Amino acid sequence: MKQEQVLLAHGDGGQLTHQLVQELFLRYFNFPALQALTDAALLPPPAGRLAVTTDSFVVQPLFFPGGDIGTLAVAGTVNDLAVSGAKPMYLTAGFILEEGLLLVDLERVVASMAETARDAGVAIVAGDTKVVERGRGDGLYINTAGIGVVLPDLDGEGASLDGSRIGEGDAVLISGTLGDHGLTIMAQRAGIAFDTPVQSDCAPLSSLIAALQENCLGQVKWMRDPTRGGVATTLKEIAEVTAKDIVIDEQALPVRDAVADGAAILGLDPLYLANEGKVLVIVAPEARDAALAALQAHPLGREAACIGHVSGGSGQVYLKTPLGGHRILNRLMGESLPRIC
Amino acid sequence: MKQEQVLLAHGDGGQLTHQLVQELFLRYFNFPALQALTDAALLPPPAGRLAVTTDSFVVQPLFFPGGDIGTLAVAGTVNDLAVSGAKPMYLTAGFILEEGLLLVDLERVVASMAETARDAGVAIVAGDTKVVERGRGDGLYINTAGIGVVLPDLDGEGASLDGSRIGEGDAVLISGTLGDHGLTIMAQRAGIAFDTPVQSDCAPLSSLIAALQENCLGQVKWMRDPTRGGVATTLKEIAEVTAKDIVIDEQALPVRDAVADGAAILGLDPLYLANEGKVLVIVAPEARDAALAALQAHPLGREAACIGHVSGGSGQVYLKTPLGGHRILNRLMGESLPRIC
Amino acid sequence: MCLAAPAQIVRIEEGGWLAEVESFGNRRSVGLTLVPEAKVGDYVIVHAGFAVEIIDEEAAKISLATWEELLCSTK
Amino acid sequence: MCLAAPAQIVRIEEGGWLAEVESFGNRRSVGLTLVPEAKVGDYVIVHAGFAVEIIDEEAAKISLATWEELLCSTK
Amino acid sequence: MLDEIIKPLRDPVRGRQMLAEIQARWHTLAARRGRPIVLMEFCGTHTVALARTGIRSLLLPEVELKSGPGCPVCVTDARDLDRAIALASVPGVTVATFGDLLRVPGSRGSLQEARAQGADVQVVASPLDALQLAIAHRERQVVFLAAGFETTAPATAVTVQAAARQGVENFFVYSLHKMTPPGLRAVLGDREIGIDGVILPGHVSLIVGRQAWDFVAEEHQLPGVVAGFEPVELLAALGLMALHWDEEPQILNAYERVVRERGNGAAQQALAESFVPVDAHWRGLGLLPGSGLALAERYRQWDAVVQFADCWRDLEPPKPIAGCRCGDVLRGVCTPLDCRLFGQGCSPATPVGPCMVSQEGTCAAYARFAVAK
Amino acid sequence: MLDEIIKPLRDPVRGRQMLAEIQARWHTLAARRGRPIVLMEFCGTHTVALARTGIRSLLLPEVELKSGPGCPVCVTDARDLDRAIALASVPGVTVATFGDLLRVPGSRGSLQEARAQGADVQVVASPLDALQLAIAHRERQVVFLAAGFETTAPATAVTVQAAARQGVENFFVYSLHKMTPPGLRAVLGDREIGIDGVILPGHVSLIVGRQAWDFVAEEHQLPGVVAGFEPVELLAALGLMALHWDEEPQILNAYERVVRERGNGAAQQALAESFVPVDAHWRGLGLLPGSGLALAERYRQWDAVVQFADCWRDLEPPKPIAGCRCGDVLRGVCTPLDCRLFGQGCSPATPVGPCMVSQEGTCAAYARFAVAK
Ligand code: SF4
Ligand code: SF4
Ligand SMILES: [Mg+2]
Ligand SMILES: [Mg+2]
Ligand SMILES: [Mg+2]
Ligand SMILES: [Mg+2]
Ligand SMILES: [Mg+2]
Ligand SMILES: [Mg+2]
Ligand SMILES: [Mg+2]
Ligand SMILES: [Mg+2]
Ligand SMILES: [Mg+2]
Ligand SMILES: [Mg+2]
Repeated sequence: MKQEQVLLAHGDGGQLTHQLVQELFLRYFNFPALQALTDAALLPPPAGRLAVTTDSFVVQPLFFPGGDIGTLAVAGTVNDLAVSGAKPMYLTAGFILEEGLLLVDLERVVASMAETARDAGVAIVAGDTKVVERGRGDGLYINTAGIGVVLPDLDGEGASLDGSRIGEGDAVLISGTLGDHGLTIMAQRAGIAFDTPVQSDCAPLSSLIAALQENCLGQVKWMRDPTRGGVATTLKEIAEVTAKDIVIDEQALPVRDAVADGAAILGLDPLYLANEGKVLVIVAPEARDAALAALQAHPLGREAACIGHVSGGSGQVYLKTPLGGHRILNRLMGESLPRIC
Repeated sequence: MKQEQVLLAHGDGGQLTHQLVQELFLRYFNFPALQALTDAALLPPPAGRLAVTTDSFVVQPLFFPGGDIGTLAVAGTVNDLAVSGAKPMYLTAGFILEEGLLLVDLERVVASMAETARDAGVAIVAGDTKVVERGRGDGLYINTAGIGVVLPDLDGEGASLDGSRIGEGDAVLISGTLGDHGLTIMAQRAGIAFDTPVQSDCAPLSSLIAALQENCLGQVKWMRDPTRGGVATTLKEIAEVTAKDIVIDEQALPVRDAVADGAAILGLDPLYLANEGKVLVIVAPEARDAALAALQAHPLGREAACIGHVSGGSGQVYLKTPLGGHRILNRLMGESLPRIC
Repeated sequence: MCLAAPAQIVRIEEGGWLAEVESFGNRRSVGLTLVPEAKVGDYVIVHAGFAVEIIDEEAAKISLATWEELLCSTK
Repeated sequence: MCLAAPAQIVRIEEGGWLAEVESFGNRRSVGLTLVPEAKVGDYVIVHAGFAVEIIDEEAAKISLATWEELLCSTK
Repeated sequence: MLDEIIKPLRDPVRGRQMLAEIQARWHTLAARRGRPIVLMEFCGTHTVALARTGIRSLLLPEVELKSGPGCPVCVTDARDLDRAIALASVPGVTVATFGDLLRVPGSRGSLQEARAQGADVQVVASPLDALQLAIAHRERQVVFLAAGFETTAPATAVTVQAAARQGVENFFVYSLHKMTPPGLRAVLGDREIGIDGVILPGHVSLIVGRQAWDFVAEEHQLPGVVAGFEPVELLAALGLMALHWDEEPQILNAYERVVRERGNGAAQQALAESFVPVDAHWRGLGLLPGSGLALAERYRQWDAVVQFADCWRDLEPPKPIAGCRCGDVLRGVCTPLDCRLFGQGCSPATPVGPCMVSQEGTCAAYARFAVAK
Repeated sequence: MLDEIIKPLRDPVRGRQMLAEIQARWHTLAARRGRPIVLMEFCGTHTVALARTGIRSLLLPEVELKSGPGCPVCVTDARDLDRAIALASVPGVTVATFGDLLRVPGSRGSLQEARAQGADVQVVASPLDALQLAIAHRERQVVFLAAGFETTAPATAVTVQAAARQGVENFFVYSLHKMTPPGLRAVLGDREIGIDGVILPGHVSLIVGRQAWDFVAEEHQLPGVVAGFEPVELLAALGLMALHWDEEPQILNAYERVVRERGNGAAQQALAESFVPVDAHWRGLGLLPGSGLALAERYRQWDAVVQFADCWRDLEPPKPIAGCRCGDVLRGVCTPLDCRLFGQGCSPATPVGPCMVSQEGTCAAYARFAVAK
């Protein structure tokens, strides 16, 4: 491409759009139905119920230790499908480019998406590119929508993952450490930046979750990836849905020292920091050990831990402090701003 | 909602996000799988091949005569499915809100989406909301991804719509006037605004296309909605794909006087203006009259016309001028900027 | 080199500096300083936001007739 | 009311105004003006981008011992 | 109704009748001459209209229509664009200009690319809109980059007068305005080109008057015709020229509905009050004496060329664009097809030279309305 | 290794041992007194830490911990916020401040809402970052909105000195800095509240020194303890206070690893050079003599309060927030649970009063770390 930067004309549907699609996107995304450039991709009839999800990605900076917006855009949507019990199959990708974005940066992101999609075993089957004026975007926003299939063998009687099967005594597991992604991103922000050894955990969890489901057939009652709002917000939501309480043991929470320290520097709480490669799992008590073992046996689940349990109640999440006190965890309230006082 | 404006905190996944979803989105989008607020919507196994598409909508202004960004976001994706021969079934909706957007404006858009989806017979099954800082968005961007099903009765042997069946002599039809949407939008732009009686044509075409397909079973060879880049760019693309020429008769092009005049004011060409409620159709010559009649019998196709035909060649689009000259139509080149000289 | 479009004056603002013009339903406000003699109902040529000349309807008719006379004779 | 976190000085910039500090792998640059006597290796309390005091390691040990002595007696 | 004026001028039946007559007449004339007759349309809008209607191709091979330097965007000097870009990149400064100018390459990119890098560039449709922008954003310095020939310059003239009357202190004009008679004179004076007649710009003429072109007939012994832009008007102009071909060279008016003998007096007066003629650089033609319009001394306070001179003090002089034959194209010495970059690296989407940028640029018109073989 | 200093202070085994001992001691003391003992923690960070660790609930009912006005964000006057918002809304002005301040309601919205309406508000983690912002954006006026007690004010003091040394002319400070001893004096002087002892702010104390609090014992006859923030340190402070309960009131130091008898001399000197004490409005407490820090005359050029006074000349005085009992909460007269808006319209996501805004605000701490029944 002759241009080094994205121009508004790259989004007008004309010659430059055509070039961008041909010379960049199709070079990395090589699914036949996409290459056909029809208005919609035509795909074979799926073999089970569909799972459908969407997320937009507006992360800043675009590139961060451990990944970039492209990794995130693929992993995030793959994970939403996987935690719903589906095998992720197809993604769509909608790009909103800001005039002035460097084409080399766009290429890096597209390459990440292609690689992450390959890792996750999904195909990018449809796409779209828009360009907005400088000052009306932030380099690059990506929307992905995902389609998965709930394979019949994961979809047996009573295998619903919507939380309706959660009961008292069920164990709450997390597949690894808290807050790595959120802390990584916060540490990069202009005005508050510091160097940290922490890396984003962003990764597609489809194989981890498949391994878990295989080992605990029908015993996984609920899964969710604790992204925005963190573990606390995610737990609060399921507690409300079930109208049961969840009791978390603060000492059992896996948190890296550097994350805890970085959060203290910023005045934030790792329980509310975003994760992009972790899954919260609720399993029957008798499946707890098998589930934990299955998670820990997978490269993405080595630091998995049982962090609490479900008890009777009214939709509260309690955190048991090391001193034996309890406090209530609510949803994240208000934008996470770094604080000094 | 207490707040009148979108704050960054509406996008942090915490309490305000929760309120926005509960008190606004779920009020208008009432598909059960969406209301469940799981990570992915679970949908029954479809009865045919899947059609999948995505588009992002970044139109300014958000509200314009004839519709708004919400109408567009639903109609645009529905139309991409319909022109692919699919029955549109499900949409996902990803919102990127700019801090400061008025919540009443958001509500108007969401209401339009709900209404347009109802008209088009599709369900919004999954959604996402992000908020970006002021100056990093433009009020509201919407991505929709669409899933349709190619019903077996539309999907018989040889019914492929990818252009491979196009042959010499085939007729090129358009379902109505050119450029209404593009001119409407351009006429609203700051710096060049003028009052025009023209309205956007944005509308979901699923029922028009279904009527066409019923009346011309298997004879429709190709369809596309000539959006960005307009009729000229869309025709150039299919001409290249087929490596045949397309000859358009300038006098046959339906263009409203006010659109022609408005385009002249701005120094633009209606052939390159966007349409959001029109379909270009290529049919076998023997089906031309039936197709035209089917289009004209539908409220959205009253001004349908046969505008040209396919001939042997090498992928060019020729426009026959009223004086009998020919000129070549290429893709839109470079951003459409209003000109004075 | 100068795109210009015809329109009809439908209203002249107080002061006479600005006018509203109409063409095929499209309406816009244009500067009138360069055609101070223009009045409501006149057709004008508009360029860069200003009316730059009044169309002489009579001349238009005569031209057309002349051209038909001189240049459509082979028919 | 004043969030502050401990860190160790790993480098002092020429001029002595700024230092790089480290805590559990996190590194940042802080102002050193308020603790002019600080040296590399010292632990400091950081607030609002400045080291505001040096941690007295000896005092920390003594305090801890005292508290155990005085307040863990019921065990 | 406008319809009554405009529709007959677009009537395809009348048009095809005239075309047949005109083709026949030129056929005879060219045959008599033993070679094609070469006419130059000075005006870029004519270039576009002749291509868009197919007239250019329908007259071949008897009449070859060459394009002149009549696109104000194309003749804008790279140095001026470099300055405009420098200006737009200054924090607090907004450059407002017509859409046409955004894609014209200076020697270090275009305003469009500068905007992509963060410069504040706004598109307006009228100098009045630029003035409004300044009034609405008193905290910014709004510079109207004023390109255009005599048709456009009066609008700028009146706008700067309004700014002065209203005391708008954050509005400035960078005048790139040029006058066409000196431009045409420069082309006609060039020995390299051989043309037989000139199609004169319709909208410039309604300002300067038909008589402004008499020098073409008198000094250069070439026939000329002032033409409108509707298909029938274009054909009429070509037809009238053919009808009078054997007479003493004269300047005909085939656009009498708007072009008067002496043009628009009010507009000429506005120009005289706001501007003074200066020597100006035309891309491809060089420095043409008295061909530019600079703001008059009394508007010095609004003159960006004076007030922002610091911004480009350190700019290096522009370098010529390698391989681009715009200069020759503008002088009618060659057609875009003679440039080896045409279609090979230089296209409307990725223009190399200014003639490819404006839709009215000769190269762009050739590329967009490529004549069917 | 930091570990060796920090980890023992978080050791749950040691913590639970100490807790048992301390609970027993306070149980005895409260029983002897025949009513719960009321201690006030002045410092908002203590409020949060006592809630987060569960200590507040684990000491009940024998010890009631009341929160004092020790959150600099909460005590920021609505008038100052209205001014900051006016300032941030001026084109060309950037207000840089700590994240905490963004959500504090003035009388017409918060900085966060102003930002949503287009005001330029930037979050920084240090006054030095605000200075850097000014240096990087010479075309803007960068105003650092400086909130904080004695812990924070020295950072501002040193930064304004650096701005002066480097001649940064587009950097300004709007000082909201306040001094805590006058704040505590005002609370203790109020007859409405009955408290038995004070937990003194650890990080303020490392600047002002332990002895700065002797007036609490001497003038108010109340025992006090300077406490750190780690669980074991908090317990130690409570334990030491209990141990010395029967002695003559005195100010203990349970944060000796950083708090010296006379505090940080360099920091005190920086304060003395950059600031002068002035009377200041504290939200809820009113005008407290000598409790604020204004920039010294020699830094007038960098003083936003002086240089931008025009921006708020026409601001109406703030109206009290209907129903909000922050004033009473800040003085320890009531707890958030006594406010009828608490949890009913006033929540951390939609704060009504300033005490709900900062995570260290008493109402926010109550809402966030709601004690399990
Ligand atoms: S084709 Fe391009 S490079 Fe060649 S003369 Fe035209 S503008 Fe210049
Ligand atoms: S709960 Fe809200 S309204 Fe009540 S005192 Fe606290 S901040 Fe004010
Ligand atoms: Mg999702
Ligand atoms: Mg997600
Ligand atoms: Mg999720
Ligand atoms: Mg698209
Ligand atoms: Mg940006
Ligand atoms: Mg699409
Ligand atoms: Mg589309
Ligand atoms: Mg389409
Ligand atoms: Mg989401
Ligand atoms: Mg915006």
